[in-house]
Amino acid sequence: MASDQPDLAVQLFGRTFRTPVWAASGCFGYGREFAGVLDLSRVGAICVKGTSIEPWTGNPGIRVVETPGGMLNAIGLQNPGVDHFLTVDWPWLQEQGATVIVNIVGRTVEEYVAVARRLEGTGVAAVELNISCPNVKEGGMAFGTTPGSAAAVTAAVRKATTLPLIVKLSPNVADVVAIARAVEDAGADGLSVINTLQGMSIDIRRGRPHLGNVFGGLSGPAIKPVALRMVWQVAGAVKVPVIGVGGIMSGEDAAEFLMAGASAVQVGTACFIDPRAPLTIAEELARFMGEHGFRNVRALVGAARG
Amino acid sequence: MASDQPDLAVQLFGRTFRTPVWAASGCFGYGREFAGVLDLSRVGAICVKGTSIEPWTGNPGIRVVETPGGMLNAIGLQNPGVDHFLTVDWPWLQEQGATVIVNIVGRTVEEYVAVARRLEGTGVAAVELNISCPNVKEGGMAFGTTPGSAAAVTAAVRKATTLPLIVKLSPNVADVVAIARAVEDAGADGLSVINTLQGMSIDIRRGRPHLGNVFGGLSGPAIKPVALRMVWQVAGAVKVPVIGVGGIMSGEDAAEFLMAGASAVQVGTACFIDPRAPLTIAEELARFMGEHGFRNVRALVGAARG
Amino acid sequence: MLAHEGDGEICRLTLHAPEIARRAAPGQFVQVHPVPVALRPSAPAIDPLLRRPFSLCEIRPEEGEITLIYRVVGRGTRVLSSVPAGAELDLLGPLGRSFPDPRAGRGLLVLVGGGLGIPPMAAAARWAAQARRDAVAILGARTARYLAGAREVAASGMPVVTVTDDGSAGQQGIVTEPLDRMLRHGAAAAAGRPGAANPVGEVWACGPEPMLAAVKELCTAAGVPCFVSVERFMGCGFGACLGCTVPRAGGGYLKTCQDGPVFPAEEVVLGGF
Amino acid sequence: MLAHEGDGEICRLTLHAPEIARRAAPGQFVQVHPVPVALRPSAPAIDPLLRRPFSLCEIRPEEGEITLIYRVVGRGTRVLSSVPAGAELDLLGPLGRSFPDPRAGRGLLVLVGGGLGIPPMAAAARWAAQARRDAVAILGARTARYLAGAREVAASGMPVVTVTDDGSAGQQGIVTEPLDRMLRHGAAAAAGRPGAANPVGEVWACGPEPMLAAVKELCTAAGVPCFVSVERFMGCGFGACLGCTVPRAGGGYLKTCQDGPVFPAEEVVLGGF
Ligand SMILES: Cc1cc2nc3c(=O)[nH]c(=O)nc-3n(C[C@H](O)[C@H](O)[C@H](O)COP(=O)(O)OP(=O)(O)OC[C@H]3O[C@@H](n4cnc5c(N)ncnc54)[C@H](O)[C@@H]3O)c2cc1C
Ligand SMILES: Cc1cc2nc3c(=O)[nH]c(=O)nc-3n(C[C@H](O)[C@H](O)[C@H](O)COP(=O)(O)OP(=O)(O)OC[C@H]3O[C@@H](n4cnc5c(N)ncnc54)[C@H](O)[C@@H]3O)c2cc1C
Ligand SMILES: Cc1cc2nc3c(=O)[nH]c(=O)nc-3n(C[C@H](O)[C@H](O)[C@H](O)COP(=O)(O)O)c2cc1C
Ligand SMILES: Cc1cc2nc3c(=O)[nH]c(=O)nc-3n(C[C@H](O)[C@H](O)[C@H](O)COP(=O)(O)O)c2cc1C
Ligand code: FES
Ligand code: FES
Repeated sequence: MASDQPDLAVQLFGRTFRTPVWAASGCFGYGREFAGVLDLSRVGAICVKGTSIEPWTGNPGIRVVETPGGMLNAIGLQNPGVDHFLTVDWPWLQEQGATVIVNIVGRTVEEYVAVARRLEGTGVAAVELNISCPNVKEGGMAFGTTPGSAAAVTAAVRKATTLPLIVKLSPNVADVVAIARAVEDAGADGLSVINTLQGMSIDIRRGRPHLGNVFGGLSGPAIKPVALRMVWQVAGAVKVPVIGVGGIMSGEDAAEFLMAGASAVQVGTACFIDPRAPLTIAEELARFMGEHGFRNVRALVGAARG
Repeated sequence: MASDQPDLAVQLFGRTFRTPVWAASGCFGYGREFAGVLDLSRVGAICVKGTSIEPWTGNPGIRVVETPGGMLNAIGLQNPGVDHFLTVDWPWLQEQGATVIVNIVGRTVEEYVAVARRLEGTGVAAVELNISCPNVKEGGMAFGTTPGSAAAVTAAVRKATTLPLIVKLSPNVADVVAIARAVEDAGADGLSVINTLQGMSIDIRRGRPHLGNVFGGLSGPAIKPVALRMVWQVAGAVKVPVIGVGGIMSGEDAAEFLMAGASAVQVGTACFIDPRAPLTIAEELARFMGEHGFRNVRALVGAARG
Repeated sequence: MLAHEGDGEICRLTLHAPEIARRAAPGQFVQVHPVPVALRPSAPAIDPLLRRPFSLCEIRPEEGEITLIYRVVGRGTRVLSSVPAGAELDLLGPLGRSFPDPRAGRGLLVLVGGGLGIPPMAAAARWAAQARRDAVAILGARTARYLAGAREVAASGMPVVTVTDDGSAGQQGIVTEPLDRMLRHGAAAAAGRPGAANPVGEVWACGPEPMLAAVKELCTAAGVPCFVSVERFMGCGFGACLGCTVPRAGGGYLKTCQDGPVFPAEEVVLGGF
Repeated sequence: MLAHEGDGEICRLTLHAPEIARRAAPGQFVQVHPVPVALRPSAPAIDPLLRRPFSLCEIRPEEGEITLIYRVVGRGTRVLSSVPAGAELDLLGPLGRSFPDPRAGRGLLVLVGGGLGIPPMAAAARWAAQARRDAVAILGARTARYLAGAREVAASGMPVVTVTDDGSAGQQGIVTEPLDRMLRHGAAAAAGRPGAANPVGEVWACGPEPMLAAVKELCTAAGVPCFVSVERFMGCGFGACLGCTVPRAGGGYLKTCQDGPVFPAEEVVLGGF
């Protein structure tokens, strides 16, 4: 049934990405652990681990635990800081020919802005704003849970960078569309949908929460229906491209997100099970497209919105 | 390891429930389909299908679809109406010796109130307010997504009934605690946490959403971490008992919810796979309690909160 | 489970299930969890989560056995196909309404089975044969490969007309063509009356919904009673979830698992699945 | 997979994995997905979702084989235990840091294995024996039943001291008791020097974290170098998720899967798991 090899390339933010299947932030480190099993330049894009202005140590205690069809993590955004990234990882990633998106985190608007400034002029493909971080100034709620705070951090970073600006939305909200619109109005060039759902798990034998942090972020196939619903809602409400994330394990899952209106997808948890996941899934997607007569990704995007 | 048989009875709302494992609304019909495989009087409580003032026909098209570790449903609250319940199902359920909680639904506050009024004096164990229904007057958002609308419907029903009033919270919110508190202040005697997460799924071969209604409610093990997190949060914030619901498939799952602070649990999707689930899970819970030295349910409730 | 054979796509599963075999009637189905009992000691397996519905293809109350024929189409059937012979499976059933008692109907009974709609026709054929009801079967599929269950239908002794989309077995064509001819002219050479054109008195059909809709239309036009067996995604299979509804002629919904899967064609609106 | 045997609780899995067998060193581990490859044709299985880490118990580069010994404790190990011999499994490895080269250390090497910490000591013991390093093993478990891997340790030829909590095998007691004696008085009858009290030069330990902490304390007090193999829940097993951290002495975290699982005891803060 296969026809000629479909074209996986996607044009976004004025640049061509080799495939619409990208590595999700926090699930691909800075690429080093994967270089032995795949050619990093063949991955559509690599969203590196959430990176802050100073190094963050991360959370104590147990940090990951499996749940039915998913996993919880409470890493606490451990990362070596943007300067380490720029001096150590980025030169290496450039040597590998990788397309890199830097996921940035901060406790205050100023910290986000500071990281974005450091990335200016480096040649990274885009900045991805992770607005699920605790907002220190506004009392610990995440920036991503109200349209106002989400727009504020987006607008501030928008002013600080000429790089394409992607904002990654939190699913832990009642109205994701309101936040998407606010962030688009504040200058986002694209939206990643979704980050992890907040969850927890209890170790009944010890009679206490599994995670040192009590709560963690739920990822993996379990959350796919929620992610897909939010992608569908957001893609119908904004003009900027949407990047689908959440539970993608196969080319067929990726096709679901593209058909729902995503212009590209990211795979996170899948990379832990199959470190070649971004390539495997792209190959499976190409096979699906070939078998169903989709010659390029554009034909697939939004195909189920009919 | 087993010690003497632990006591599963729980006292709530001034009444004794035989076990803390109840059947969740919409997953046990009005009990009839289960009478052949279990003794309904042995189920802790049966929350019957969401019941409205007039019969509702429900949604067209495909209504259920499986997702990883879960299922989506878009039944559309099909039900024969409260009068049918009172004349046909309730007398029969009383004959079976069942403890019955009536889940009530409405499109307006007045409809909820009308159903609650009809149940007054019938002897049902409690009313469970399903506030995830589309709010017709406030423009289609669910009552359960803002503290104000949730409190308003709760207060109105509170005035209309002397029955114990349980309010079932929607998980599709940023701050479940704010809603829980608002509903408690408005007079709820207990809270069921949670209803389904909104999700969707796409049939990539046909290139369109699986469900006739596009969106559906996600239930099953996939949502357990989210449900458990919300139970933990709500149980820490309110004084009224919390009833945990979401993804419970085994006695160990039930123990997680009780340890998180729930006073009882409901099992939904599990009943589709094992129609004896409320009893099986209660037996498994008793075994776990026996093996770990919990002599009664009270000892287990909140045990992981340290 | 006694035996399990398959080519990776079409599988045949024979189960020791005396209770079900004793109580079941053709057209009814069972809900099978694809993960063997041995792997579900306390917590149920979640991959897949729900049970999968399969029609009874053969019912042998004497041996206490039933046979299912299924096609591997997704995760559930793939997991099921990997279960070794001898493993114990967890079944609910028999579920739903069967075809009507063949002794009750009149005239020539035509069984129409398309693709995976053929297996339940095997049980129906045996029932009709035991009831000495005059009957003939029309079985169709995309290619010969998908005529699984046709052998079992033929074993009942009734005449079988076979059609395939590509002509790889029987005549090339679709099941409605021979059905249309029979409805117009009667069936030649039906059981026991060689030569005579036997007018059709009743039709039972199982297969893809567009096929059922076409069969219904032909029967309605011919004024012949028709029973169709429909498929729906199922949450429970026993009437509790309201997930498997089919629109009722005249408004509202019927449950496929409890009011069906076999319906008098005039009671349901077809074409929705 | 070549062979799989078990009593439903303790299982022994021998795999044909030439690449891993060639490259692996004792103390390293593999990440196994419990669902056989045949059931994961395109979409990965989700029950369980993640791989499970197991230490290499035997490494036979010549035969291209490795052996794992594991205990059925939850869903993943239960699913794994049901995989028939002959099925193909999906492995990542060898992963992590091994014990140090036994040729590099000095003095008597004491291997301490507790419970499921014994299996990796089998590979370690063979390594020490091949390096002709003077060594002795102390193996402990709750009861005789949980001494799985002890036979393989003994097969290396080194002296083995066995202890169980209930005395059902060896002396009654816990591993730190004989270790304490050896650290104080040297080990009698270690390889090749019957009669002489041989002072302990190095300790390798694997087992529950409280045991590791106790071993570390004894070694620190005695001024003897100690290497501990720790366990953590793992997201990936190869350094990408930062899920398996153990607190670093002096602040910050180390990754168990990449910086460990074997650490010089002084580098990590034990007692957290
Ligand atoms: C009453 C009845 C009798 C049936 N009898 C047979 C039979 O004898 N032989 C046979 O091969 N198939 C039969 N089917 C179809 C069979 O149930 C599906 O092929 C099977 O459930 C697919 O499961 P899966 O996990 O492999 O596919 P997936 O597509 O991965 O399944 C996903 C979900 O969709 C549901 N689903 C998918 N296809 C169907 C379908 N056609 N009908 C209902 N639900 C579906 C599954 O049950 C599951 O919940 C019957 C269906 C019904 C309703
Ligand atoms: C480096 C390393 C080597 C190991 N070697 C062995 C060995 O040789 N033999 C053996 O029997 N066991 C070993 N273990 C422990 C083994 O990985 C767990 O027993 C197993 O993962 C349990 O999986 P489960 O699904 O059956 O249990 P569940 O408790 O259902 O697992 C739930 C989750 O917790 C994790 N988990 C549970 N217990 C442990 C544990 N002790 N360590 C790490 N993660 C855990 C699982 O991987 C899974 O992600 C090792 C662990 C590590 C980290
Ligand atoms: C261990 C882990 C660490 C993560 N770290 C980050 C992060 O640093 N920044 C971020 O934006 N998202 C982070 N995420 C979220 C993922 O990028 C992704 O949005 C989420 O896991 C859902 O996708 P998945 O189901 O494919 O994993 C992390 C996820 C996991 C599992
Ligand atoms: C098919 C179906 C129908 C449901 N109908 C109702 C309903 O009428 N009223 C209600 O409050 N909840 C309803 N629910 C939600 C369940 O009661 C429960 O909150 C949810 O399914 C999560 O629990 P579970 O994972 O155990 O199924 C329904 C769920 C399902 C799957
Ligand atoms: S499948 Fe649940 S009512 Fe029919
Ligand atoms: S398990 Fe992922 S970093 Fe160690």
